[in-house]
Amino acid sequence: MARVVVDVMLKPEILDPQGQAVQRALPRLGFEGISDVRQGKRFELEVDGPVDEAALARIHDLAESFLANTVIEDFTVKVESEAVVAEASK
Amino acid sequence: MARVVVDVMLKPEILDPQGQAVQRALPRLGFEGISDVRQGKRFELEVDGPVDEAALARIHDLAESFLANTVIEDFTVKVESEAVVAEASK
Amino acid sequence: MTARIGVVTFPGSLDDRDTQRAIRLAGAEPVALWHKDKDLKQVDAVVLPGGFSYGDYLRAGAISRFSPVMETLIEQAKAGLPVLGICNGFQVLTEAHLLPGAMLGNDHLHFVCRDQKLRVENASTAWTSDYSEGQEIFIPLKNMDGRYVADEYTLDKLEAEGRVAFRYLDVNPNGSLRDIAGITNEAGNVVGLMPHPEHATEPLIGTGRTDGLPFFTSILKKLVNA
Amino acid sequence: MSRTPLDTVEHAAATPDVELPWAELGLKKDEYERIVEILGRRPTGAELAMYSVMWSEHCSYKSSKVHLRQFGEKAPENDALLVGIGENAGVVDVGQGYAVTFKVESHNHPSYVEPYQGAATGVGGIVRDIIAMGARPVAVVDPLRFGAADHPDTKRVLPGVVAGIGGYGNCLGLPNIGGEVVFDACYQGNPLVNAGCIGVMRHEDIHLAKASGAGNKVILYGARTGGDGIGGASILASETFDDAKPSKRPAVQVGDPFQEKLLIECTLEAFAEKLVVGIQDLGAAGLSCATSELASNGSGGMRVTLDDVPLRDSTLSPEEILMSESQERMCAVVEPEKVDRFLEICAKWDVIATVIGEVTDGDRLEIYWHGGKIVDVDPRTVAHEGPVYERPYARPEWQDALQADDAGKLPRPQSAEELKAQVLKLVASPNQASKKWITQQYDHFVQGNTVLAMPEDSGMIRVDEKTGLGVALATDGNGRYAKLDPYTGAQLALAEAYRNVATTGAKPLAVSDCLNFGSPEDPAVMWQFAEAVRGLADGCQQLGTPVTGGNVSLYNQTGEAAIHPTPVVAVLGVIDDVARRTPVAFQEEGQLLYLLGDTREEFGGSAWSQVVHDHLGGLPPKVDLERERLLAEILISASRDGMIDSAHDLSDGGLVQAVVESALLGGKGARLVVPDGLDAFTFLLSESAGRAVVAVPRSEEVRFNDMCGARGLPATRIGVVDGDTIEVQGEFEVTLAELREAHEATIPALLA
Ligand SMILES: Nc1ncnc2c1ncn2[C@@H]1O[C@H](COP(=O)(O)OP(=O)(O)O)[C@@H](O)[C@H]1O
Ligand SMILES: [Mg+2]
Repeated sequence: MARVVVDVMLKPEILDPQGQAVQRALPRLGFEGISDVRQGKRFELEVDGPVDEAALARIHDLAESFLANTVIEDFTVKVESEAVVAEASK
Repeated sequence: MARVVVDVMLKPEILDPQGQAVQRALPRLGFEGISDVRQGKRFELEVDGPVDEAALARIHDLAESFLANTVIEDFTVKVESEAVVAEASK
Repeated sequence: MTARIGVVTFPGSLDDRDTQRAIRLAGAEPVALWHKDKDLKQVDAVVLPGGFSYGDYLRAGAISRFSPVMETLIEQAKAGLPVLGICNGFQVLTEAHLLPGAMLGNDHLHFVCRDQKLRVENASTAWTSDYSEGQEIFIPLKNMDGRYVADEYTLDKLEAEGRVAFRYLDVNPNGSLRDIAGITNEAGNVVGLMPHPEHATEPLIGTGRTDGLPFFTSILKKLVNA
Repeated sequence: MSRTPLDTVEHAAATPDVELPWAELGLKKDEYERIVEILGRRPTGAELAMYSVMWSEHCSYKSSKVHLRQFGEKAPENDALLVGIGENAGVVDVGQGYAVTFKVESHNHPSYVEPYQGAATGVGGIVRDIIAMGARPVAVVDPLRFGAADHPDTKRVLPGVVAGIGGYGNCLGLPNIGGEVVFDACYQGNPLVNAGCIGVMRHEDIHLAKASGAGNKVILYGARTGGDGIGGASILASETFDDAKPSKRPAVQVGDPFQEKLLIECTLEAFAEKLVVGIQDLGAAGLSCATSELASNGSGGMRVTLDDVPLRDSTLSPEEILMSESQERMCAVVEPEKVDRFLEICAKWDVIATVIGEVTDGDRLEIYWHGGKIVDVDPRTVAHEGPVYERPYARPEWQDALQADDAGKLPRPQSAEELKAQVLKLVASPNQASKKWITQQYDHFVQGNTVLAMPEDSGMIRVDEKTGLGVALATDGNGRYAKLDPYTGAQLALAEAYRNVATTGAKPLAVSDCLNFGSPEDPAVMWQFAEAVRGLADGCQQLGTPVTGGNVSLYNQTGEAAIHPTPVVAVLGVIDDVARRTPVAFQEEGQLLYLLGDTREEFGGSAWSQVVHDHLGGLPPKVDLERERLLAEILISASRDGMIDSAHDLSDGGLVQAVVESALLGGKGARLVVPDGLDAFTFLLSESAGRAVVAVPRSEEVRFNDMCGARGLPATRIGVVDGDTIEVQGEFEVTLAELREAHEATIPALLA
């Protein structure tokens, strides 16, 4: 079993009220030096069977047709196991 | 300028109805073979200046005290540029 | 003499005026408090009202919790100032760790607005003494993030110490663990609940019931008799 | 990035041969030529951007204007009207020094593309219209139409739309007190998302959208301007001026209700301190609309420096800034000495506010960018003198056949058993079923003044805590009736909303509408539109309720197939003391049920014909507006004098639907007797207009009967509130439990 991650973010030109609210709060929390915050969604899918080209293509379709509305959102699909680099987990 | 990504997911023992709703919809959309879905949040922070140890430590604190509520959520902090491996972007 | 009860307005607070009205209906004096002021204007008690402060954008209550007013409030609540958090106010109190646990999105993923049946489990807090233990009441509920969660240890402790103040009856409207609708801190001065007692204070308005009024008369009596 | 020289007014005058992409911006050749004629030169890119959006169907009403004039021409004398058609919303005097403003708008197409955000920003837009009048918004309503309930796409669109309306309205703290949910296959690709809002103010607080007083400052406040919702303008920016840009910007915006809540509070605070001379919300056509409307409605001209507009995206071109439809922005005109205080209030609420220009003593709207003048126009030509079309219209040839296909000939139930089965099927059908699953996603209680909310006949809001003064609002529309006969259909919508308001005890005062139709380029659709407007204008004249404003939504069609003509009518009423309101629910056993009005065999367009026979044909029920007026007077008097304890108007689904609803809400059943001269089927299921069913306490029976008798309103005793079943004597009996299951399970089963 493998994990595929779909990240969905609002397109850059679309207003992101959530990200803005977070960013505006930062100075109050004593955080400087962060010039922009965007907030999006992360989906972790546990896939049965091999994550081959075909499986990824299907997940890409799923993301495009269901997890994201491509009118306002962009998405990326990653296989998790290979993406856990440079991670500073708690 | 660099991008740091904070991923926030519900702790495994906490019910994730959003992820479940996605999973329940999959068969209707003709998707088989996905045994679990979890939905969380992704924050993209644009950091002015270098993303060194100190900066990452501060972002870790930010995530712990603000971006996540550690009563219910876990988080990871990644520097984006190094994490864009195995990506099947649209 | 009457009591002065503060109502905090955060940006995005919605039920602040209604809460002031409910305080007035109970016979106390409402005092408007502003999130940017650390000054609590020497009020005798504080209500954190419902609403969507900061749009509830990060998590409900998460951003308000860092307002200047909360600095003073957290300090004084620990020293015994009576504080009631209604809905978004309850969420702020959990984010501020004045009450244990956390609030999550409703398990059915929808906003829910209904006349909710509750059982009063603890009638000895500053805000519930005008109820009797076991009393069943109807209070309007309206929220998106009303699912109360805490770990088993905390839940057991709350139960054992009688700190579950209100429990949902008939329907659990949001998936809260153990049907918890409201809790109190150990000292009984800080109470939070999801339903809106301020919306159940006039016979003609809303559901037409006045089951929420005792919250405000409880605190008034306590303060005046103190 | 390379950019050809700034297209200033000077540059335009010097380069008459430069071709601008007017066609891509939706302008017709003669419209473009008219712009050139008005200006005496070719427009600059920025000017073309402004004209193209302001002369669009949406902003200029170019196809509908010639018909809408009737609302003014036929307006009844009405002392209550303080501000009529032409402003952001109409304003009505409700007494005791209070004024009420209300309006309905559509956000249909965006809600199909992105249901949540489309619907959310629809609520945001109508609320800003209300604030712009000087009022505090106190409630919203949402008349909705979707495709077939069991169509898979409805499961995408409806939950998103409902969550969006709730997400935005709940977060603003506006109780949702009414609306409609109708399913019909004709709305499959064109759901209708109409949203209405009511606001309350004191008479002296009415504000208008005009910029007067040379030297006064123009302040833009609220959200930063971004690249959203500018569809066409980006073509202008990219193809003509800068090929490096993306060629299409998204036409859907994301709403920020939190920002809008702050906008409400800071605007009201500025009003309270009398800081505002004129004000306009930014909706469709954004700054183009706000600046040209403010300037053309005022006495002078206006100069604006576009560089001062706070941007979310620094790469926007001036054309895009002018056309951007970024949400949650307002524009105020403020005297220079009050600017500091205005900015202070905005800062208190963390709202960004910037002086972007000033009122001049000229009569031109001049806009500057990077030091060059890019717009120099007479604002009236942009805002008010757009093209007007007399589109051809013709009664479609299928209309006769449709009307000849009489629903009265459909097979009727042959036995009591069959009648009962059809009644159960009716109350469980998606259109007649309980909409609780939807409406419980809306906050009804916020602000603490909600006297009545759905499923009552009209929503009711207390305006004054001391006196109990209140207002009521109901919206109605029946596309099936309007398809059979648009003139009558529009009047039936009016009559139903009027009746709904009166049923709760409020006196109907004024009307707003949202007219949803197909393409005006189809003569058949244009005929439907013309007939509906004529019907509504005639009806309002007869009932004495002026149309105070509204909205037109055209092009609701997929290919050749237009939606049913769907005029949605909102009626506003006033009640002196909300303590006298009449609810729908049965209150006490033993009370007597009276049917008011006449019942005829009228089944054309009925719920029964749809649910049982999937049929649409014949004529809709007859309209008798004098009878509606009399019925309303009786309902209002009876409520004021305490003669009735509950009342419910009769509409789709007929008497049985009304009685079932009153019974389920009150948790009390009824025994019904079929009156002499009627058969049970007609009694239960006819949809004759002008009727209501009321519950009269026994002690009031004589007085109530006398009143109806004296004023000539037929009042027939049809039964009594009793037990936990609905029994139609000699026909059938069905338990409330069974009815409840049928009525309440349908929508969750389809959508949850
Ligand atoms: N169907 C209609 N009936 C009556 N008045 C209408 C109708 N459609 C538009 N109007 C009026 O025309 C004016 C312009 O409408 P609109 O462009 O929707 O206003 P806004 O610019 O405030 O959005 C408003 O006063 C509106 O009330
Ligand atoms: Mg407007």
